[in-house]
Amino acid sequence: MREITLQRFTLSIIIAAALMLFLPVIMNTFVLTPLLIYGMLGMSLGLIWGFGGILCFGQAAFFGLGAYAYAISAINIGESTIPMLIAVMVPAIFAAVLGAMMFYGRLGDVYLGVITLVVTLIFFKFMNSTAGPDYVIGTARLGGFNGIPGFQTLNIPGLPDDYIYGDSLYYVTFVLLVVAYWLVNWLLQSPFGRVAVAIRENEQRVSLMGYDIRARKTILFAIGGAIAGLAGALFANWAEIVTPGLFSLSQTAEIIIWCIVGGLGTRLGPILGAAGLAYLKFLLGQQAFIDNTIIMGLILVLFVLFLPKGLIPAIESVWKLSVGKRRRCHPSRRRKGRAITNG
Amino acid sequence: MAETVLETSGLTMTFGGVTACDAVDFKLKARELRCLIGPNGAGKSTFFKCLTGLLKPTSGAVFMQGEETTNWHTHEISSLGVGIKTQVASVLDGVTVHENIWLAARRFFSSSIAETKAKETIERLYLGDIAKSNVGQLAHGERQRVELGIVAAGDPWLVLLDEPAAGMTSEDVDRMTEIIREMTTTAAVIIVEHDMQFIRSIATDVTVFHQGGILLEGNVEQVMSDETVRNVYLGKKA
Amino acid sequence: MTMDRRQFLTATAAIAGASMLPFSVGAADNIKFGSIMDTSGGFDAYGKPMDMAMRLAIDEINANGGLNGSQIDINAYDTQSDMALYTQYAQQLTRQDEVDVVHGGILSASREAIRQIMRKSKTLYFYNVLYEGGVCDRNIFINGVTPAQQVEVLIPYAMKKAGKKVYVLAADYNYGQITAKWIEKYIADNGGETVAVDFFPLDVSDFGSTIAKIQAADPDLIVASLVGGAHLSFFRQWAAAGMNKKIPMASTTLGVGNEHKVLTAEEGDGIMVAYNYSQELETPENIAFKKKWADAYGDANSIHEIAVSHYQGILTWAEGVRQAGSTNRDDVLSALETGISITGPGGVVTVDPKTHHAVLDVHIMEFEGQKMKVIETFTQRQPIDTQAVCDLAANPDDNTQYEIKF
Amino acid sequence: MDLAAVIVVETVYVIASLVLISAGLAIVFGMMKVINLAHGEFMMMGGYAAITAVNLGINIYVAILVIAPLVVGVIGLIVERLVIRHLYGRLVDTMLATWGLSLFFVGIVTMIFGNTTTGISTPIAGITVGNYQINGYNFFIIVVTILLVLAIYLVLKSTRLGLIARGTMQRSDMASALGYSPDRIYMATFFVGSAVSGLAGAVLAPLVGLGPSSGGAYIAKAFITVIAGGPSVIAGLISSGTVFGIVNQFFTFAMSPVIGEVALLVCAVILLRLLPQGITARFFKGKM
Repeated sequence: MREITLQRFTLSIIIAAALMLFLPVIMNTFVLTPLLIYGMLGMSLGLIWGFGGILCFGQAAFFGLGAYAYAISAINIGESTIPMLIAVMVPAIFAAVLGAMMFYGRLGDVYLGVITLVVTLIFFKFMNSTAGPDYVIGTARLGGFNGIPGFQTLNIPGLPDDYIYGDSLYYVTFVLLVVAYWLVNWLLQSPFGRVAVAIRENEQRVSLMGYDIRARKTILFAIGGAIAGLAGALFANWAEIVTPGLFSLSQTAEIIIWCIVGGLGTRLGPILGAAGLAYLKFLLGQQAFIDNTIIMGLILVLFVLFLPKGLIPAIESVWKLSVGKRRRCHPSRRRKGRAITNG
Repeated sequence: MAETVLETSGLTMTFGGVTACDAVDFKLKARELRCLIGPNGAGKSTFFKCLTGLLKPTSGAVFMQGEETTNWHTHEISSLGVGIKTQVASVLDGVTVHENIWLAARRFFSSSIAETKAKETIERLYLGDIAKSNVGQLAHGERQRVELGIVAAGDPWLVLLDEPAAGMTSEDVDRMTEIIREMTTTAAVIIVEHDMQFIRSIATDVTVFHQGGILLEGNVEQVMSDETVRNVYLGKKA
Repeated sequence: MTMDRRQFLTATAAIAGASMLPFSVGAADNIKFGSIMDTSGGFDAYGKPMDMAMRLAIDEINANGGLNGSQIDINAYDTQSDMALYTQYAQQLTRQDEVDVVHGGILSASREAIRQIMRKSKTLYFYNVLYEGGVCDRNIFINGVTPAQQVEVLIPYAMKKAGKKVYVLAADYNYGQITAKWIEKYIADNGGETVAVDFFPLDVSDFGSTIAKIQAADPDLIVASLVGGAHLSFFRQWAAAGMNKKIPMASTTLGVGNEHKVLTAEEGDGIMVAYNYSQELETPENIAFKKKWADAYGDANSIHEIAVSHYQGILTWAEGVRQAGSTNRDDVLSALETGISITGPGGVVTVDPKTHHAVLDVHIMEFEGQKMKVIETFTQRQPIDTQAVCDLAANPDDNTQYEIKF
Repeated sequence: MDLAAVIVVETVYVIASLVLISAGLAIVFGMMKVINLAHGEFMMMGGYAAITAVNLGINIYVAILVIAPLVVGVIGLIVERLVIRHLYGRLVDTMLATWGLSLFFVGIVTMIFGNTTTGISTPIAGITVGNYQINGYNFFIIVVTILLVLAIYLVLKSTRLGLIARGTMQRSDMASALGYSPDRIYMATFFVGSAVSGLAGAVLAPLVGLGPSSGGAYIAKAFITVIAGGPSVIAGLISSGTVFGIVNQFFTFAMSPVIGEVALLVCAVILLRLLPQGITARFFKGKM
């Protein structure tokens, strides 16, 4: 068992490294970096929704919070290492508090959706109304609608003048995404992750087994918040400006669409869904023929109707079907394919 | 031997104006097997839910191994080593039988011991053939057995079963009877059940609920022949 | 959506160019002109006419033989009112398309995002929108009206007409906050009193309680620096309460996106504004411009203040390239810093070498029958707000947006 | 004193408009357990329908009270047939699909009407209260809302459709038990709900500038009002509308419109935390 994991680990590292070096050949890194960041953001919702069964309409809140936490602390501190940590901690703590409030209050699905949505709206409205000079944290003006530009961007730890930007930001983002992906993978294989999936399947049963689902959901929610926060901090570094738009409803909607399209309950689905759709949006912006929102809307409706499980599971089953046909002569091997279904 | 593991005193549950459970005093000894019977609406299911923490009683108290657990959450009660099976099979549909049982065992044991426990339980419950199947694809009887496996995997000292035999084939019921018998070697068992045949085959002692309270307790044959019980229970049913 | 065939072809060509080929191949010696603008999403009421003005200007230059003998190719991107795309396309323009100049950005937030990228990559940048003033950066040229140019003439005029007690309403972001300060300053300078200043985030659309509050304060004049579609409902609700007959109003923003054509004459009449451009200007340049616009797009109705500002910005840049004799950034910069002038539909526009802002004409106007009637013209007004804080001749490396303190 | 009267009118108006913008969503949610996240866009299209009709020379009241509800009702019908009916019983999926529809409608309307703010003037003159002028149209909105609530009440209480609908609210299999096709009932309900959304959008159109993305401003508020109201359509709407309206207006007058909005949202979070099933699950139980 362990050997297989090690093998898979090595293999995926090689694939990731090859991708990391190959992608810049076909696309510019400044296009790739945000796709990776969105991939990470999609993954964070994919974790808590796809595996934890928590439908959060407020993932944008953690993303925005991470970006703002980074920008504000970077202005105050200067060197980027501690701000990066703060940008992960703040959304994680906030998610833990919010999650505790919701899960210990035993709120149902829809109500969870409402509260997370409302919290996102509160951030959006609040941040939008902070243009006045009174809204200052340390030396950082919150800036309202215009957001915060001109903060210290990512630097090599300890060397505030050696910026990591452009191509190097791409590589750093790629590595962080791979690391985050493996952490999520590891988490899902750990007893904690298996219990989380069990909670998604049947809360009452898990509670009858003796697990405290409230605490576990809260922790999972906080982990999702932390990953979204990291994505937010990277986004702040890439865009070099943070604005309240990060908290907007459309941002939240997009994250959900990524997950649906990519495939809920899969590990790669939300990442690929995010990167793919963000790239599509980028391409659509270079034409003026059809409004981008029509396409996004149609994609969401059509997927919910016809491919509710998303692309990755669909591709997987098509692939399995074709492989299954070829392997029909070796019936003994057919069992193998399905062990993945719960992962 | 005579140690009391479960006790309620004055356990009362009211919904709006209706008293579903009326000052129930109940005792259960270690490794005892007891069936709760009674007509529909007699309060046995409400009583069961109060024991498991699925409902919070209006007044009265529940003690388990001497500890008061009255307003505890379900997970806190089961963490004491109480195995619970609800009326409708409550299993994890999207994952395998093995995963279901492993998760139940993992609550009480480390990962590797849980693995052994899960294997043992799967053997014990004849689930070996379907251990790798997703529970969602299984037949009703199999699902009931999986849930029993979940209950058994944690080596409980108290097992609470709500209608375990409902909707099962006679073959399944026989298997179930055997499994529950085996459980009583280590645990006290409470079964809420309608199926008289099943009760006769398994129980020695029964408690009859009527109108929210306990009508009678005693040996199964003795209770069955009791005039009052026949009137309230069997009479009504006919 | 209205789009003529040519626009469609350029658009499809742009997709083809950007998506099929990772690295664009244009004619080697053509000048590359980068445009970055919200032509869809929440701010496209501003962005679409600006895009039309840009294409008009470039077509005109190309038709007249181009600049220094080279034709101009447009690389245009629609940012869909999405901040992320500003950064993305700005980088695309500088790194992949390697354009010679970038014109664009509408909201201040988008300008700040673009500006830093242009500065790092040493790509000349023009921002051609009425804004709050104070940007000091040698790489950027700003062609829009600033508060001092506008508010300094508007406030005394309105106060003379209405009275000394003024209630100020402003959009709650940079522009509104800073402009409100200028308004307060000029109210005080003209011996008036500011009763209250209220700020509204851009999505507030219900002003019932505000209208009640205003009445409780009983001012002589309202000055509104409200921005965008949601805020337009203030003027409707104000008129619906019958207040437009009771308290006169001036605005620093209304009409910039042709709002006077959205409001009815009933609702809009009498509102006082001050801008560089009105469709009603009777100059030969404006008459010719309106005709060109109508020839290209059917009618001239969509022309507005910042579309003209954008047009004039492009003419200014073109003049700079002509005088420099090349598109080299430093050469064009030096040429522009000689203080060159062009004459556009809104009159003479001169580059102020010290601030890279524009010296231009400002007209006091009043809404009348969905038109902006010119009342009084102030010629060649200096951007004194920015001049007070910014001197690029002395500090060429400055890179700040100053918030002007009094 | 005059100011107090003005504040009272403004508060009643805010409550009325909250009820108005939430009614269509509440009908659909209450009867069908479907949350229509395209509700805001239905309102927006109601506004456009009314404005287009007025520009074509139709009387403004006819446009608002008849044409807009009909147009949006028909759009709702199409949406129900094409999308929603495939998703009954899948609450989250309907939310996602209608969210997609909302984006789609924004895009379509942008393509047809352009992304500019349009509007029509209010047909009612201002009203003088002491030294104050009040927007006369506010009274129109209050009256329309009261009539709408009464109409919903009467339909539920005394018509056959209402009886079935009430039954369906309690138990989803009731309609079929009574011998009616639930499919038909759902279709009719969605039509009515959409028409009410269209009406709300049209009624508000003269007051606020209307653009393709105007719907977004309503959906969150309507969503919160309906969920906080809980299972009963009328009692829920009125109770949560009143709570939110008063909170919103209090903070708006005391501080600023932003604080008013934020206070409303914070209040919603607290309310849902305390009464997770909505106000009417705890109080006014069993009412309509």
